[in-house]
Amino acid sequence: MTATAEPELAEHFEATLRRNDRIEPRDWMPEAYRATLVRQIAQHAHSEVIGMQPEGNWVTRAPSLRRKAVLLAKVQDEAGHGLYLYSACETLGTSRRELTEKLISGRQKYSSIFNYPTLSYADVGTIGWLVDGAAICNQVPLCRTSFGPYGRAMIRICKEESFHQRQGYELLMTMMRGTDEQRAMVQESVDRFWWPALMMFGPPDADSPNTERSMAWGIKRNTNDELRQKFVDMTVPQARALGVTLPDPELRWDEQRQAHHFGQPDWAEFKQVVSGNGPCNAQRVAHRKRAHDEGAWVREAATAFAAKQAAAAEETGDRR
Amino acid sequence: MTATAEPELAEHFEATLRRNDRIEPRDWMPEAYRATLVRQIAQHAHSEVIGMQPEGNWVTRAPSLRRKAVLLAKVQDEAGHGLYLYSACETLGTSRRELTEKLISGRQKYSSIFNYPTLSYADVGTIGWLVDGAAICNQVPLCRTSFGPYGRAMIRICKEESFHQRQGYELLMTMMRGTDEQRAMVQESVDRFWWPALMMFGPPDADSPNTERSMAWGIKRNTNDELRQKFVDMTVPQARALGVTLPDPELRWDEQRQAHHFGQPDWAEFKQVVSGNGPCNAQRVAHRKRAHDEGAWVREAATAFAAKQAAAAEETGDRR
Amino acid sequence: PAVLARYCLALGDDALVFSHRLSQWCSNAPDLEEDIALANTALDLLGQARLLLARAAAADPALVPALPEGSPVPPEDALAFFRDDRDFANVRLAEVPNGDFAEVVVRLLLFSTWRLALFEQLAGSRDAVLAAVAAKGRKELAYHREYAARWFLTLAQGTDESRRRLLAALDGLWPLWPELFSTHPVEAAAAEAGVGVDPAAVAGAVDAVVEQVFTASGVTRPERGALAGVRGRFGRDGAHTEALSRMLAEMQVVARAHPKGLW
Amino acid sequence: PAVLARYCLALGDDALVFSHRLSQWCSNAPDLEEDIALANTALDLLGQARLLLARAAAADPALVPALPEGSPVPPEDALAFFRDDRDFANVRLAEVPNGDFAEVVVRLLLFSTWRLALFEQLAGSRDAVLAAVAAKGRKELAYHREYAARWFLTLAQGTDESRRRLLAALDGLWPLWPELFSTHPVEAAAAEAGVGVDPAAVAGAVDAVVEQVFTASGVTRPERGALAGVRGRFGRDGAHTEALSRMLAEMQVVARAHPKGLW
Repeated sequence: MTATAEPELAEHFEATLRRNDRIEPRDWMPEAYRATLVRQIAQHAHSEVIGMQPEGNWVTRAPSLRRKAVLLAKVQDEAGHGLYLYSACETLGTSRRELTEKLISGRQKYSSIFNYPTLSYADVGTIGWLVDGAAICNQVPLCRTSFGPYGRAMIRICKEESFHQRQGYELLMTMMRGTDEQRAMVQESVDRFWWPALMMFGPPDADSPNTERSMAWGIKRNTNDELRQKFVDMTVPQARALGVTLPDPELRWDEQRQAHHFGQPDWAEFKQVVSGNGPCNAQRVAHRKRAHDEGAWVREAATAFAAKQAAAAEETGDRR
Repeated sequence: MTATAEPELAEHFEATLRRNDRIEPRDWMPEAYRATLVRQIAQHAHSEVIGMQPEGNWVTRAPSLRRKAVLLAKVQDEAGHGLYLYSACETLGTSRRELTEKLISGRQKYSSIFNYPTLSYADVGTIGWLVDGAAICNQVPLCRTSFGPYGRAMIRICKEESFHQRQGYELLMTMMRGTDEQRAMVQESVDRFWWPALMMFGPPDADSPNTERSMAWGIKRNTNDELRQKFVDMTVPQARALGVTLPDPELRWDEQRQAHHFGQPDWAEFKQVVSGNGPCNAQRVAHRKRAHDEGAWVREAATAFAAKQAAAAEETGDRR
Repeated sequence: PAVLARYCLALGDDALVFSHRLSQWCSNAPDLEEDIALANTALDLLGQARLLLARAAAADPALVPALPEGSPVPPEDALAFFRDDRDFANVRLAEVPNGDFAEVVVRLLLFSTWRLALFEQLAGSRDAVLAAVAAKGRKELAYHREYAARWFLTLAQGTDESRRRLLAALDGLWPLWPELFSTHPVEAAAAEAGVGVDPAAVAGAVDAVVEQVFTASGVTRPERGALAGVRGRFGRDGAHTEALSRMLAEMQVVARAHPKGLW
Repeated sequence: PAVLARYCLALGDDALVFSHRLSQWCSNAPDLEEDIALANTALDLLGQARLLLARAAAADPALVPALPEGSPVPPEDALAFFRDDRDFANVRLAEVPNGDFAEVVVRLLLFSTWRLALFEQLAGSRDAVLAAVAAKGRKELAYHREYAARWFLTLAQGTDESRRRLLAALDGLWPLWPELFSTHPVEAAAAEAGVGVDPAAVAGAVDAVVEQVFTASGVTRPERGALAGVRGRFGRDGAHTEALSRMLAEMQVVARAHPKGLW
């Protein structure tokens, strides 16, 4: 670090960004870039981990063995995504342990969507279709993000998310071919998740002060409103194929813009949820904290055992 | 104690027993009498408290609101019986706390019947009919037991137990008027509980070494086999009225004895259960221990609060 | 009658659901006396629930779920055991899963203080049945409140541990408090018709009682915001926490396995 | 075929029920790696269960519970979701409620060591389907056993606390161990017919493996006696613990609410 002067390093960093090349962990990077990345990746990792809960809520009640296997595998994938993303953070010098502490003490956030409850098995499908769908819209551009480990993690994650999205949609499709009650369950679930899904892209661009800098750094590739529009345009025909209505009276095709016009989510509700008063914020964090606290003795045992093994190996080595 | 010589006190004690009068807590009594009583009453108290679990297992699944109220009230009565009986022990100088410690550390026993699981809602009825029925046979004579507080507790308890027994029988009667599945549930339940109910009277007289002394002391009024016979004779016509069979191929009316002949329970199983390997022994004690341990901070808070109140009252008194 | 029925159903569901949570304490309380007291409270509320569900069914039989022909299940049980969570109208305070003893003390204090204020008004309901239920219930609720307030004080001033737990419980439940005073259209209509009470109308009085308990115990009112609903819908609208459907899975399992059963 | 069906049902129920307990760990494990590993184990066993239940249904369709006419529920789901606890043939070790992480480690060690020994024999079953299931399953079970044995050693030699918990878990589960080697008539008949394995025949080999893990970990074999059955009946006979019907109430609730549902 001391060998090369900072302006020179900064120039190299900027040049890499201009070439759309990747910044790697050993490269020099501005502290603000590092901090922003850590925050963004950690928030994403936390979302995967907290995201296990709303779907996990139905693992023990899955109505068929096939669906149970699909759901369990999906929740397991989410744990895997959490792992990759925490690893990406570790390449930036921040440990999983530290980030977990921030999560369970409420100092770092996760996607607000997971602060809504899952109230029927249809929600498992809706989360796959709408929530994973929105996540993919958000994440596909991140496969080209400027930080190497994050971009590579996103490539793998997006592939799995697409798979989950198709599975979710397929569950809903199947339920729509079932009984009247099942169809009503699907519609009710879509009604509940539609607006929160739109909120997943964050506040309108006018209220999103960090977007510009993140885009300059190549950490973000599209604005919130661009992504939201893309999601709506993608989803409307899928809803039609499924046979459900979306709960937005303003929704219509705008011939001039060649895009859908749609209403605005309740941003006051969004703020309430983001500030911690959503229907499940306290529950989600308390669940994570409990599991983490209850596991402390296991992690300590593993550490102590590894230390004993290492000491024994060293002793054996000494004796040789 | 020192004012009167022991032989004289012993004579007074024996005379009270001969008159079938009651021994009261302040009266002199032989240490062996006291110890036997404490053990017997404690075991009875523990049975009430542990007995809350097998029925409590179905409180949250009671199939009608009326049955839920009846069951909850019954389990509540059992807690009440536990209370009276621990109080009777306290008049003999042994605290509830001490006895609870003995229960949860496995040093004192409770009725072996509660080491069997409750596996359907019919069990709630069967426990009322057969288990409470057997308990009543055991306990009615104890209303005339020589120790005053125990006898008086038994009078109240027997009254409530009779009520419970009728409620249990009535549940089974109702279920027998229901669906085929319900009738099958009742029969299956009776099949499971019949032999354990017979075991509630304890081993055959030949294997019950303490019976003689307890009878001499007026702590026990009938032998195990006498009570068992009485129970069978009472129950067989009830089973007929109910429309269930009792799972004993040897069961038949003995014209000569004017009593039922019946088979012997599996005494090897009885020993296994009494020695701690019954299907639920570990579970029942662990449940009690957990509830007791989890409540420790509450009991401590109540004690601390009472002490603070007392100290404050004293201080106010001092100042006056 | 539809308004009266829905209003009775809401009050009945509050009692039914909280009674069930209380009944889960059975054989788990810190001492026999508390086991008895909690079971007794559960029984009182269960009794209220039965009367209210029966009143709801009588006022509007269309509310009662249809059962197979020939089913002997009475209306109160059809309502309790054959509705799904989204058809329950209880406030979410009643349904959240049990915590430690401090949690049940705080929950019972909040619940009984609120419900007592409602029942005091309801004793003058134009519906004679509801008025009678309220007249009987208010005595029970006054007792529940006394019990909870006594333990609130004891835990607040007992040990450091009990105070810590009490405050944690209060903090956890406080976000559910405002929901109790947000007027649902059914409540507004029932109040309008003179059969029910607008909970917003008793908010001040209820708050004063709770504040009194806090002051006596040296506890300051928490500052946590209200727990949001889902799309502005709360428990009264059938928008519940994840815990309710789990609770009902257990509560309803035997009844649903035997829709023609006689119990 | 009736024997084969009942034998497959027993092995399938073992996997189904223990898989369910493992799935309850989802989002509750001490670390993400363990969450993934336990979910993976649950998935492997769920896969075995599906194949075995399907084989059972094919071998004897009379085993499959009747559903309303027109129900699209496949046989594996009819068996999993529409039988009551007394019709489940799993050993009780599979069904007892979850404890802490030490409990799942010990339970998985005992379960997978036993089942691996059975599957190694079953790979030579005269029933080709069962043989194929066993051939695939033994690789999975060998992995589960490795995982459990590694954690057994780690907890035994980690900290005082982990050792204390491990020994407590072992002590608690040990009474359920003998049931795994008591031959049920269906197992005897299946072994006789060359399609199944008599578990008593593998008892020695299984015990030696477990003993090896104990020795490596410095743990002595507990002395607790066998958990009694009810009237001599055990899990394989449908005589279960109180925990199974509670578990099924949750597991089966959605499927049963929609007997004509398509999922």
